Amino acid sequence: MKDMQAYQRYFVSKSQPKNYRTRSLVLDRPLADAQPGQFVMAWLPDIGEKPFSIAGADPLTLTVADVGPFSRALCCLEAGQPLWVRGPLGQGFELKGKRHILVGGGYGAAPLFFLAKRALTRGDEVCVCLGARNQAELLLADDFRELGCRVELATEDGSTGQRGLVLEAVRAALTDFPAQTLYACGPKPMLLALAAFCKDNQLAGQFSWEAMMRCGIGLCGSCEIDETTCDAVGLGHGWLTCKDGPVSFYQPG
Amino acid sequence: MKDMQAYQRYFVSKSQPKNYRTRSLVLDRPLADAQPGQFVMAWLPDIGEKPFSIAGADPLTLTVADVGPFSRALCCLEAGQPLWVRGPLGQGFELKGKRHILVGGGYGAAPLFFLAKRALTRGDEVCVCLGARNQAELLLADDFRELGCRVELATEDGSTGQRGLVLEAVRAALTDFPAQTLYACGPKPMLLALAAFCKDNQLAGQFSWEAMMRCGIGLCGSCEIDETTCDAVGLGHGWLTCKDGPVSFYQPG
Amino acid sequence: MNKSEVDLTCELAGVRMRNPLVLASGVLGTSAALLERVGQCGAGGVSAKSCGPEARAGHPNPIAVAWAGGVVNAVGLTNPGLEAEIPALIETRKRLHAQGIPLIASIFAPTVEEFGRMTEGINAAEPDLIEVNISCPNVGDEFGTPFSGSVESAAAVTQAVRANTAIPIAIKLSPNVPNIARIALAAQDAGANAITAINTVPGMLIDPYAGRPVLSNQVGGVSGWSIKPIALRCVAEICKTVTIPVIGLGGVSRGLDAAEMIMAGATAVGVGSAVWQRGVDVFAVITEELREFMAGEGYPDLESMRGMAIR
Amino acid sequence: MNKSEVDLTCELAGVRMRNPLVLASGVLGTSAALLERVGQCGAGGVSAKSCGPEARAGHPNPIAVAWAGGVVNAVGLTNPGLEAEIPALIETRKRLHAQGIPLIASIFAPTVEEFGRMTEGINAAEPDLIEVNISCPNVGDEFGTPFSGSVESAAAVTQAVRANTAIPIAIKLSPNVPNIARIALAAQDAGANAITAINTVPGMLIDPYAGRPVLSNQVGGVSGWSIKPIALRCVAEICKTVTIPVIGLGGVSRGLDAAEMIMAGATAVGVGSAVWQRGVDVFAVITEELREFMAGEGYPDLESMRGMAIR
Ligand SMILES: Cc1cc2nc3c(=O)[nH]c(=O)nc-3n(C[C@H](O)[C@H](O)[C@H](O)COP(=O)(O)OP(=O)(O)OC[C@H]3O[C@@H](n4cnc5c(N)ncnc54)[C@H](O)[C@@H]3O)c2cc1C
Ligand SMILES: Cc1cc2nc3c(=O)[nH]c(=O)nc-3n(C[C@H](O)[C@H](O)[C@H](O)COP(=O)(O)OP(=O)(O)OC[C@H]3O[C@@H](n4cnc5c(N)ncnc54)[C@H](O)[C@@H]3O)c2cc1C
Ligand SMILES: Cc1cc2nc3c(=O)[nH]c(=O)nc-3n(C[C@H](O)[C@H](O)[C@H](O)COP(=O)(O)O)c2cc1C
Ligand SMILES: Cc1cc2nc3c(=O)[nH]c(=O)nc-3n(C[C@H](O)[C@H](O)[C@H](O)COP(=O)(O)O)c2cc1C
Ligand code: FES
Ligand code: FES
Repeated sequence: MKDMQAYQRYFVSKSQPKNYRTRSLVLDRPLADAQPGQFVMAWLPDIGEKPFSIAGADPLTLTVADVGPFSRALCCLEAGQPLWVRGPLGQGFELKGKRHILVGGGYGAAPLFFLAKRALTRGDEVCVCLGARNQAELLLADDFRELGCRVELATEDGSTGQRGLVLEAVRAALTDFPAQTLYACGPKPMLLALAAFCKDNQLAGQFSWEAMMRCGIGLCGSCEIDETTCDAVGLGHGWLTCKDGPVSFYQPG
Repeated sequence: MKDMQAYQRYFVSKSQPKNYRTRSLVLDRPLADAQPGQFVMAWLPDIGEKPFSIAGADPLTLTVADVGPFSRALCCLEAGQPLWVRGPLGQGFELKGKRHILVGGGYGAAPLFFLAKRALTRGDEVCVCLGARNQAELLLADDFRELGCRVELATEDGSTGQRGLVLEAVRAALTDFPAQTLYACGPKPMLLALAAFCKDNQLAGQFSWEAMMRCGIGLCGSCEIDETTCDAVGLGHGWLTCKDGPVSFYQPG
Repeated sequence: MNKSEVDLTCELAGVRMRNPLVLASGVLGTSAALLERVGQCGAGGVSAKSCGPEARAGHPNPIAVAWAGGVVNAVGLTNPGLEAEIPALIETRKRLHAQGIPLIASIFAPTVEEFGRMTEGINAAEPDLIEVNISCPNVGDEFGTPFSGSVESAAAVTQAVRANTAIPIAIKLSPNVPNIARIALAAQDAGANAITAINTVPGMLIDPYAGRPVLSNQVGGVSGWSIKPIALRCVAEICKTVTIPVIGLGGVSRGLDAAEMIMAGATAVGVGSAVWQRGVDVFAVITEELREFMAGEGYPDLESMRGMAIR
Repeated sequence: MNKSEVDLTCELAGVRMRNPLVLASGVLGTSAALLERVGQCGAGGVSAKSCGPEARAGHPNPIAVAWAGGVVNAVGLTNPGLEAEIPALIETRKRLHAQGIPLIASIFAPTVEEFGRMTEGINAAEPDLIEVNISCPNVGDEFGTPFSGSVESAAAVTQAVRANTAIPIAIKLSPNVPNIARIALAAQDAGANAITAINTVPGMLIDPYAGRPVLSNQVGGVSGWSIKPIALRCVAEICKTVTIPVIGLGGVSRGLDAAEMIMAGATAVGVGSAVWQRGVDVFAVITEELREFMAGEGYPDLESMRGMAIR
């Protein structure tokens, strides 16, 4: 009778600020069977429910950018307060090879942090490229460094790291970090650019997509990726972010 | 999704005559997790459903006396024909000690056969006392002998074995077979007599009772043992044959 | 909060109970000995099996089977008939009252008039509450629709029962209606002191290898844990609508389930099929689980939880 | 019998299908691409998500969660509205017909008149069948009882739809009535070509630790394997009563479940929540399991099994 309850209740152990509007919620216990790239649906009764990447599984950790009403409610949670979670959901990343390049935009850094941890545990090498509008928006750069990853930064205004898009940082890093696979999470334009880059450079790629999630379990159709995007990255039509994804796989020729 | 089906279908492998009106139905595969003394509900669609003791679990075997419409329908089944079974149900015998006396009346021999097999597998000694009106009614005597049990018989008309009730055979056997526990299955008067005997002789006893079974799973109340019988054998009132039994336990002192 | 500080007592239509768990009608309610045993196993109250005017053998086997979601049964209202029921109930009440446990009698009948006569008869046994099982088919309706299936027939039965007794009455509803709150309201308006919800959900199991329904009656009632969401919804809708107390049941097998029922607004909580899953001791077990839950969450008594999910 | 000898084709109200498995309305039926994908995954026919007169966003999250017995949802009839639906259905039908798969449109409306107007509009998309979802509340009824809740409103909607189309129509019923066969008969008499049964069973999940209902809408619909006995009973009762074909659904997730539905009398078998359990490929998987079952048991075609459990 273990899954009689739709949600599991967690309590916040710590809420750590990660940038001016982003906090990591470290919860009171692990989430079983979670893979990097998978997500949970976080529920606050009478407030709402939204998907969040698993930034750590033991204990369960979510990294939340305060951008609207629900994410603000999460960011306001203090130690000892409860939140409800269902998951892990979806198809996560799969570590391939021994040298990995991880590319994050915005809160996309969250699932990559979990992935980096797993990769380093295997003894692999990890290079993380993070992009943002400016320095203030950057997320988890220090955390990745502390973990033992090589970290490359890019900001649109050049306030830190390379000036420009994260793709430029990736291109630069690859010259002396011959990764076998690229793993990316971030806004759609970034993913599209990286997908094109992988195709051009015959590099295996894994991309975690964002979409409007409602059921989170592959029934309601709300998280379908549009046909144009599917065509651009070689996915079959009718691809569901919550069930087929959020991670899509590209394997060169 | 293993128990989505209420019944499991079996096919008859062999139907072996055991006396003038009793047949052993050897079925086509085992019944998992069955203990001697437990029973199954056997269902023939559009005909009915009745409880039968498990006479063997691997393959599942039922020993059926043709005494009425349903048992006749079972006895008419030929090799290759199906029957449906739910179970194992109820609380079976528990082998205690190394020397066992088994006492059967009528088809009560059926669960004892399974019990004897288990006991001999453990390397224990088994003495079986079988009672019946006359020789023709006796059941499984040869089968017990082949198994390697000592067998004592009693018939009311003396047509074979000792003349009289099975209790006399038990009394006789115990003089040179110092059993630690008595296990019995048969008609209520026989069980009551044996229960009194165990009490008088400070002998541990396990008794398998018969009752009118409907649900077989402890809900409908139809198999309740009357208060007088409960008092006579030391059971709490409201004892349910299908769930608390069919086996009741008596421990001296 | 300490477990010993949790107060589980409750009052249902004037009947006080040491805890909210009530044995559901039809499960183990066939004899004084069994009902007494259920009381000893920790129930706060017990219901006898539904009794009708005449003795009924019920349906032939199979009458009840377990499946992955619980139980499906069509016992067929097996009962000894009113005349034999009365002395049995008197004996039962005597034994239960010695334990301080209230007895709920349960009645059914094929016509509104016979419901009245059943009530009159059952008064003699002086049960603490009379539960009126209106899920049986109305023989006057050409489709055999249950009395619980319409506002009119539910109200008519309630009135007939009310007119014949001063004992508190609970009307037991079937979930199988488009608007259960409407039926409950009609029962309240007709004089019911409580509502019991829900009875089993009509269902059928088919064995694909036999190509036949499993139950001899073909159709039966689904009970057990898989109907809990249906029961919670019914209880919530009823509790939002009526002011009389509700015995909530359907799929309760754990302390958490009982808590959910109370949060949906129930005053007492019925337990039936869980007896199969967890044994007769289930009453003590659920009570203990409920007490632990309440202590852990800081609910001092049932009132502090009641109806919180429907506000 | 050899698997290749088993004939799984069927005909539903004049619509031919390569196999009896139909995607249930509301599951993955929101775009041409998704419906096409379901066709490629082996469905015999597909239903679009129910569409109403105006665009609706549906309820806020949570709108659907899995629990031990399947799924509970209250999506809230999210849809783009009739005007946007028509071109989407035309595109969908084009793609599906290229695969030889029929398209079932699904409509709902708040009033009888608007059901008529919806039908008129949907005609332009020329679906192979129009399914009429009458489980939505009748806004004219003070209790908001669903149209499927009474013989009168079910018949009125059926007539309004029938009067506005020559395309075959299937009326989709809710299990939540005392006598579903009676409603089905009324629909048949009012001109329905088929019955679809069942829609979800109204239910509620409460999280005991939150003390709140899980769905934002509080009440939702239970679907998935735990409702199968309820669905089988409804389908059996309907098939005993009407002569038009039935699309049986509710809890079908394995080949055996599909066989049971057909034995209960269904002509086609809907699959919804099992998509969550077993993925979009579930259609091919169930078809293969059904074929294996039929070969093993010696059923050459669906007709040889149909209705055998209700005879
Ligand atoms: C698979 C998946 C994983 C996700 N993982 C995370 C995660 O780990 N951490 C996280 O913070 N969010 C994550 N999200 C996004 C999250 O689910 C919510 O969409 C987000 O928290 C905003 O919700 P809201 O109700 O607070 O604001 P809303 O009212 O929904 O949004 C407010 C505004 O902010 C915009 N917006 C939404 N997200 C962002 C953003 N990240 N940056 C800038 N603007 C934004 C919206 O478009 C809108 O205009 C994930 C989404 C998906 C689909
Ligand atoms: C726990 C349990 C285990 C059982 N195990 C077996 C078993 O292993 N083998 C078996 O054959 N039966 C067994 N039975 C009995 C069986 O369930 C049926 O009662 C029996 O087969 C008679 O059913 P029927 O429908 O054929 O006849 P019914 O119409 O029910 O009975 C016909 C008549 O025979 C009488 N009768 C019933 N059983 C017997 C009997 N054994 N000897 C003489 N008269 C009888 C009845 O009282 C009745 O008068 C068991 C019963 C229980 C409760
Ligand atoms: C075997 C069985 C017999 C039942 N008989 C009756 C009955 O006689 N009268 C009645 O009102 N309800 C009867 N019910 C319904 C239960 O009282 C209860 O409403 C239903 O089973 C739901 O509760 P549960 O899920 O806890 O079992 C019966 C249920 C079962 C399982
Ligand atoms: C998420 C979800 C959305 C649904 N939406 C609709 C709908 O829009 N229209 C409709 O007629 N039925 C809808 N249904 C009901 C299904 O079509 C189906 O009748 C029900 O789920 C039972 O089948 P299942 O157990 O196979 O899921 C929906 C079901 C689910 C799970
Ligand atoms: S969120 Fe419902 S299908 Fe993905
Ligand atoms: S047969 Fe129903 S309780 Fe034993």
